[in-house]
Amino acid sequence: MAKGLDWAKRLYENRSQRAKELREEGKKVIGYICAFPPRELITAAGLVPYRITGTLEPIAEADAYLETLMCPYVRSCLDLGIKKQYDFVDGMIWPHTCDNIQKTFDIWKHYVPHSYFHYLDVPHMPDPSSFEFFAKELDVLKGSLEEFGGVKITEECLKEAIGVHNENRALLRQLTGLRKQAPPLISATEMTQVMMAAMSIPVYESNEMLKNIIEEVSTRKDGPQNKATRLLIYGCEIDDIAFINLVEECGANVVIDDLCMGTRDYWKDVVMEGDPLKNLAHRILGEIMCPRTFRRSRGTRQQDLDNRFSYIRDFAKEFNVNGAILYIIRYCDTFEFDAPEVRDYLEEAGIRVLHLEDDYSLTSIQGYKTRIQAFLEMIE
Amino acid sequence: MYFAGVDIGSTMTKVVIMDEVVLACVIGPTGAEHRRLANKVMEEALRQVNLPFDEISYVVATGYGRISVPFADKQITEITCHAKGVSSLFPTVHTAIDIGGQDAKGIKIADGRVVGFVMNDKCAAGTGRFLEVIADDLGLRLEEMGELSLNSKNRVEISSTCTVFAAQEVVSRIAEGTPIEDVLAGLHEAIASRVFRMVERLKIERDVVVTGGVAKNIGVVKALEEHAGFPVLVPEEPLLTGAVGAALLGKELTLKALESGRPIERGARRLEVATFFE
Amino acid sequence: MAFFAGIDVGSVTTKVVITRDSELTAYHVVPSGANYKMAAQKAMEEVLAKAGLSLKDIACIVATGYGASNADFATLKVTDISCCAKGVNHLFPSVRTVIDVGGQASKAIRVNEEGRSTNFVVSERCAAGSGRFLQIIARVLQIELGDVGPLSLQAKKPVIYTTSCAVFGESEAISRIAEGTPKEDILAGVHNAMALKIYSLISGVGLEEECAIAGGGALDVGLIKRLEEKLGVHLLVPPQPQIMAALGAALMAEERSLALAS
Amino acid sequence: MSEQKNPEATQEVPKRTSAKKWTESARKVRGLVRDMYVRAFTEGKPVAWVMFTLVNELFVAMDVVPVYPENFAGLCATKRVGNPFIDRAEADGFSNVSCSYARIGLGYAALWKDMGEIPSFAPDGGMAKPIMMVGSSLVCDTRYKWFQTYSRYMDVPYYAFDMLGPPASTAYRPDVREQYIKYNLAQLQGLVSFMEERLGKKMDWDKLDEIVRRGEKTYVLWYDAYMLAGGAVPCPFPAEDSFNCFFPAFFMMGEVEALDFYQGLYDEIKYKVDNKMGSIPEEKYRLLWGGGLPPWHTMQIFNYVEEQGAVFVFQSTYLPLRFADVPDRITDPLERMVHSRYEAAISRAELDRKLGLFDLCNFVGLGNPLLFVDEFKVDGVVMHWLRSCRGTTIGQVYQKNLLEERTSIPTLFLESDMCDVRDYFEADWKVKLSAFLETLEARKRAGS
Ligand SMILES: Nc1ncnc2c1ncn2[C@@H]1O[C@H](COP(=O)(O)OP(=O)(O)O)[C@@H](O)[C@H]1O
Ligand SMILES: Nc1ncnc2c1ncn2[C@@H]1O[C@H](COP(=O)(O)OP(=O)(O)O)[C@@H](O)[C@H]1O
Ligand code: SF4
Ligand code: SF4
Ligand code: SF4
Repeated sequence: MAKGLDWAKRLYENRSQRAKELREEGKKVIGYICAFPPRELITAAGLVPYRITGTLEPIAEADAYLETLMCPYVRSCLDLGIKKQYDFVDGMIWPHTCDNIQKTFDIWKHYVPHSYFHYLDVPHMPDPSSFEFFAKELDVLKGSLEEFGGVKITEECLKEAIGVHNENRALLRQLTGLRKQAPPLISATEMTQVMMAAMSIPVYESNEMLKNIIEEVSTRKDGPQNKATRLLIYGCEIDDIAFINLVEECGANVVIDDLCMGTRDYWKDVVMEGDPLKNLAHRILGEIMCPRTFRRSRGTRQQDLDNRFSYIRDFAKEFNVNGAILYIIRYCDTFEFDAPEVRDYLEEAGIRVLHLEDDYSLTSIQGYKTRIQAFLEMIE
Repeated sequence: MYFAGVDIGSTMTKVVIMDEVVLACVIGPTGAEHRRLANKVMEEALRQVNLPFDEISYVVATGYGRISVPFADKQITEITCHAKGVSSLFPTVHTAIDIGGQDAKGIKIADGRVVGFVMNDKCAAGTGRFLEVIADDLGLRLEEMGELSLNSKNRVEISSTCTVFAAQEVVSRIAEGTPIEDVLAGLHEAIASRVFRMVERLKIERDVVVTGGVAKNIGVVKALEEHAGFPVLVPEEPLLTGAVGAALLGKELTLKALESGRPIERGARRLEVATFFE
Repeated sequence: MAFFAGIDVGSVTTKVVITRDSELTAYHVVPSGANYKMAAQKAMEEVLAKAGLSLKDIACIVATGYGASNADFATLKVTDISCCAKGVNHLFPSVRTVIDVGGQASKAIRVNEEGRSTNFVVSERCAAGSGRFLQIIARVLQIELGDVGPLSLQAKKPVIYTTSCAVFGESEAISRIAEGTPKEDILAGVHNAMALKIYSLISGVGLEEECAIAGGGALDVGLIKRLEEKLGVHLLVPPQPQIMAALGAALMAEERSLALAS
Repeated sequence: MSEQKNPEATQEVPKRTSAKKWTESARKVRGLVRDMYVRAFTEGKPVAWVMFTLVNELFVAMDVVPVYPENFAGLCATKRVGNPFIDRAEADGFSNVSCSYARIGLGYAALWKDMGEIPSFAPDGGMAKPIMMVGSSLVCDTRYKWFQTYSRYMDVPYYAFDMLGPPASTAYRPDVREQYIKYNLAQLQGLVSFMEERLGKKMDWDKLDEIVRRGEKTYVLWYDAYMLAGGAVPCPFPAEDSFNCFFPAFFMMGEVEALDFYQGLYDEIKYKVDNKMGSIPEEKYRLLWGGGLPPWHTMQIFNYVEEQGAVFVFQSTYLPLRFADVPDRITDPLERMVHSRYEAAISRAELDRKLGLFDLCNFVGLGNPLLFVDEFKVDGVVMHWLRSCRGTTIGQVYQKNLLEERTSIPTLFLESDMCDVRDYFEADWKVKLSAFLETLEARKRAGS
C-alpha cells in the first residue's frame, strides 16, 4: 500500500478505486456535487460520501440531454453519468447551489439509474429565517438518509461524525499552512491531488492519509519547486491538475486558493456545542464563501465589498502572494457577476489579477500558456 | 555589446540586432515551410551587420514560435516585448493594440510596463489571418488592401463571422458585382470592431499605438480610429516592435546582471532549426 | 412521359439531377465557384446535354441548397433538409437518420417512412465541423480530396489538434508537416475532430438503427470510419452521396406535378 | 466555439423589428410601457428598480413607482439600441454570456455615470434614478446577483430576498408546504421592513389587502384569457401578442389598470373565439413556442412564419399562474400572497404528476408543453436557446426528449439571444423555420 503523497497520487489517478472496493464489501456510496451537501450526515448514516466531478475530456453523450449553452462543468459531470462512470454510486444528493446544478438534478435522475436520490434546497439569503429553513431541510435529508441506510442517526453519532469531519478540515488547513513558507513545502499540483483523493474515500481513511502526508511533507527540507512568483487562484471548480500544473510550469508557485474543491470547502469548522443540524446549517450557509450565497450589507459599498471579499485579500497577505488568477468557468453566472468586482477589489489592494474565462476543457487550458507567462512577466 | 530580438510570429519572423541603436532588422516569412527556418533570418541579420553569432551578448525570443528556439537565451512573451518596444518608440503610449497573424491583443501600459492585457487567439476572425485568407482568395496583395478600401463610398456588411465563410461570402459578393473597395471596407470594419470591443475591456486611454502586421493596413487603422473617436499612432515599421522590445529586454537583463555582478543567465544556444512543438 | 429536375446549389458544388418516373435519368456536378447563378445555369445546361434533352422537356424544376435562389429557372424552392431526406429515402427506404456533411454545414435529419424529414439539427456557424475544413487541409497537404479518405485510414497515431478553428487548424497542419508528421496522421486528426462535432450534433436528434450519410463528406471513407467508430453503428453510403439533395428535389418536382395534375 | 459574435451586426434599426399586433389589447401595451418610464420621472414619487418577482402589489401599496430593468432591456432590444449598453458592460469585465438583460441594465448605469446624464438613445427617456433596488432568487441566479453589482455605478440600497419554489415531487406534502410558506413569508416580511425603512413610512395593510385581492382577480382573468385563446381554432391571439400582453401582469399587478386590461383582453378574446375570428386567413400549422424568451430584437420573425400559413397559438414562457382560491380564513395580505403563489406552483406540479412526471424537483411545470400540444392541437414545437439566459434555456432538450418519448410532435431549436443582436442570424432562422414547416407538411400528408 502506498503511503503519503503517493497514496494521494494513486487515488487521484484512479479515484473510484477505493469506493468500488468498499462497495464490494457491502458499503453504500453516496455521490454528492458541490461543497454544500453535509458529508457529516452521510458519514453518520454509515454511508461513504464521494464527490462527483467532471473531466476535461470532450463532452459527447451529455449533449443529447443538456443544452450546450450552459456550465461545461455540470455538462461534463452528466456526461460521465450517462457513460456509466458513476455506476458504483448508490445514491445522489444534489443541492440547489446554482441554476445549472439545480436543473441538471432532474435530468440526472431521469436518465442515470441510482437507487437513491435526494434534492437539498439551499436558501440564497443569510437571514435567521433562512438558517431555520435550511436546518429543517437538513432534518429532512437526515430522515431520508436514515431510511436509505436503514439506521437511526442519533445526535451522538452525528456529533461524532462532525468531529471527524472537523478533524479532516483541520488537517487540510494544517497542510495548507505548509504552503506559507518560501518555497512552499507542497506544490499546488500535489495539493490538488490530495484534495481530490481526500474526497473519494471515507473520512476516517482520509484523515489517516492526511496525517501521513503532513508527516511526509513537514520533513521536506525544501519545497519541490522554488519559483519567484507566488500566486493565489480564485474561482469555481478545478478538479484536475492540468491548469495548476500549467501555471506552475510557467514559473510560479500557486500557494493558496479560493476554490470550491480547495480552501472554500475546509476553511471553517462546524461548531460542536448545541444543535448539530443548526450548526451544520450555519457552517454551510453562513461560512462557505461562495458567490451563490448572498451577503447582506447595509453599509457603504466599501463595507459591502469587504464583507464579501476581504477574506481573499487576507489570504493573499497571509500567504504573501504577488498576484492572483481568477479562473472562471464560462456560463457560471454567480461567479461571472462577481468576477469584475473581485478583480477590482484585489487590484485595489495592490494584487495584480489575471482574469480567465474558461470552457473547462484540456484544449482551452493549454491555450492559456502565453497569457499566464505574460502575466508572470508583468508582475515580476 | 550586441543584443538580438527574435520574434517568431505565426506569419512573419522578425529579427533585430542592436547596440545603442538598431543596427539591423530583417523580416522573413514564417509561413508554410519557412516556419522552422528562423535561424536563416537570424543569419541574414548577422550578415547585414557583419558579425559572428557569438558576438551577440544576449538573444531573446518572443512570439508564437518562441517556445523552442535553440539559439535564444531566454523566452519572453510577445505581450511584454511589444509593450517594451512600443514604449521605447512612443513614451506617451498607454494602450497598445497589436493585430498579428494568429491573434489580436490589447496591452495597457504605464511607465513602459505592462499593467494589463487581453488577447484573442481562439478564432481566426479578427486576426491578420482573416485578411490573408481573403487576400489570397481575391488574388490581392496584402499591401494594397488598405488603400483600396479607402475609396469605398458604400461599405457592405459581411454577415458571416467565420473567416472561412466570410471569405466565401466576399468572393460571391464580388462575383455579383459589388465593388471590391466596398467589400474590403466591410472587412476592415469587421476586424476593427471585433478587436476594439475586446480592447475596450482595458479602458482604452490615449495615446493608442497600433502595431503588428495589420497596422500596415490603413483601412483597419482608419476603422479603429473611427471606433476610438481620435487618431491612433502607428510605428514606421509596425512589424518590428516585438523584436525591438525583445532586444531591449535582453539588453536590460544583461546590464542589470553586470551591474549587480551576477552571472548572466544564458541558454545553451545553437544557431539551428527551430521546432514548433514541444 | 415528362422529365423532372432537381438542382442543389451548394456552397461548394452545384448538383443537378433529372428523373423520369422516379428513376434517375442523368446527373451532373459542377463547382459552385463564386458566381452561383452561372454555376446553376451551367450545371443545368450540361446535364441537359448529357441527357439529350432541352429545358422545355422538363416539366418541373425544384431548386434547393444554400444558393437556391440563384436558380431562377426553377419552379419552386424547397430546403435542402427536406430534399436530402427525400433523396436518401428513395435509395434506402429503411433509413431513419441521415447525416449530411456538406461544404458549409453538417446536418442530422430524422426521416419517416414517407421520406419526409420529421426533425433535424444543423451545425453552428463555424467552419470547424464542416466539409470545408477537409478541403482546406487537403489543399495544404497538397493531396486530392479523393485521396484524403484512403490516406487517413493508414494513420498510426492521429494528431490531436490544439485548436478547433479551421483556419488555425490549417496553420497547425502546415507546422506539423514541417515537423515531419505523416500526412495520414494529420488527416486522421481532422477526421476525429469532425467526427466528434458531428457526433454531438446527432445527439440532438437521436440516432436510429438505420443510418445513412450523404453530402460531399460522405465521399470520404476516412471520415466515415471515424464516425462509425464514434457512433457505434454501420453507416449506409449512397453510390453518389453528393447528389442526394438534388435527387430529392427532382422527386419533389414529380410529386408536386402529380399533385397539381390530380 | 466561443468567439463567434457577429462583430458588425448593425445598430441600425431595420424598418420593422416588432411584429404586427393582431389584437386590440396588444396594441394598448406599448402605451402602458411608456407610461411606466414616464411616470417614474414625472410623478415625483419614489422610484424603485425591481426584479420581477410577483410582489408588485407591495410597491403599489407603498405608492412607489417600480421600474423593471428586465423590461427596459427588452425594450432597448426591440428598438435595437441595446448593444452600446452591452458593450459598455462587457468593457467592464462582465462576460458576454452573462444575461443580456443584466448587461444592458448595468451598461445603462455605467454610461449614465460616464456621461453624467442619461444616454440620449435610451428609449422612453430611460429609467429614472431609484431610491432602492429589490431583487430576488426566483427563476434564476442572475436575479439576485445582478443588482448586487450596481453599486459600481450608483449608490442605492439593495435588498434581495428568497422566494423559494417547492420541489415538485414533494410540494403537495403538508409539512413541505408549511416549511416553504413560513420561509417565504418571513422573507417577504423582511422586504416590507426594508421598504418601510427606506420610505420612512409604515405599510398600510388595509390598502395592501385591497390591492392583493384585486391582484388575485387579475391573475384569474389573465389565466382564463390565455387559456381560452390557446385552445381556440382558429387562433385569435398569437404568441407575439401574448408576449406583449404579459406586461401588465408582470409589471403592474395590483393596479386598477391591470385589472381593466385583462378584463378587456378576456372580452376581446371571447368575442373572437365566439365568432371564429383567427389572426391569419388560413391556419395550416399550429405551433407552440415551447421555451425560451422571444427574440425581442426581431419579433417580426413571427410574421414571417405567418406568411407561410403557420401561427404560434401559444407560448409557454410567460405562462399565467393558475391561482387557486386562497381560503378566506387567511386575512393577512402578505400571507395571502405567499399562499396563492405556493398554490400556483402546486397546481403546475400536480399537472406534472398527472402526466406521470412524479420525480421532478426543479422543473415545475415541465409537463405543460406536453399538455398544450394535446389540448391546443399543436403540430410542432419551437424552442429558443438563448446564449445568455440559463434560466429559461436549461431544460429545453429535456423537454424535447419528453415530447419525443410521449408524442410524435417534432421540435425545432432556434439559437440566438433575447437582446444581443450579435447572436442573431436571420438567414439561419429563416432556413430553419422553412424547413420545419416543410417537415410539418410532410407529417400532415403522411398522417392523412
Ligand atoms: N504590407 C502589409 N499590408 C497589410 N497587412 C499586412 C502587411 N504585411 C503583413 N500584414 C498583415 O499582418 C499579419 C501578420 O502580422 P504579424 O504581426 O507579423 O503577425 P505574427 O506576429 O503573428 O507573425 C498578416 O496576417 C497580414 O494580415
Ligand atoms: N472526392 C471527395 N472525397 C472526399 N471528400 C469530398 C470529395 N469531394 C467533395 N468532398 C467534400 O464534400 C464537401 C462538399 O460537399 P457538398 O455536399 O458538395 O457541399 P455543398 O452542398 O455545401 O456544396 C467538400 O467540402 C469536401 O469536404
Ligand atoms: S461552475 Fe458555477 S455554474 Fe458550474 S456548477 Fe459550479 S457553481 Fe454551478
Ligand atoms: S468561426 Fe471560423 S474562424 Fe472562427 S473558430 Fe470557427 S472556423 Fe475558425
Ligand atoms: S431568466 Fe434569463 S433573462 Fe431573466 S434574469 Fe434570468 S438569466 Fe436573465
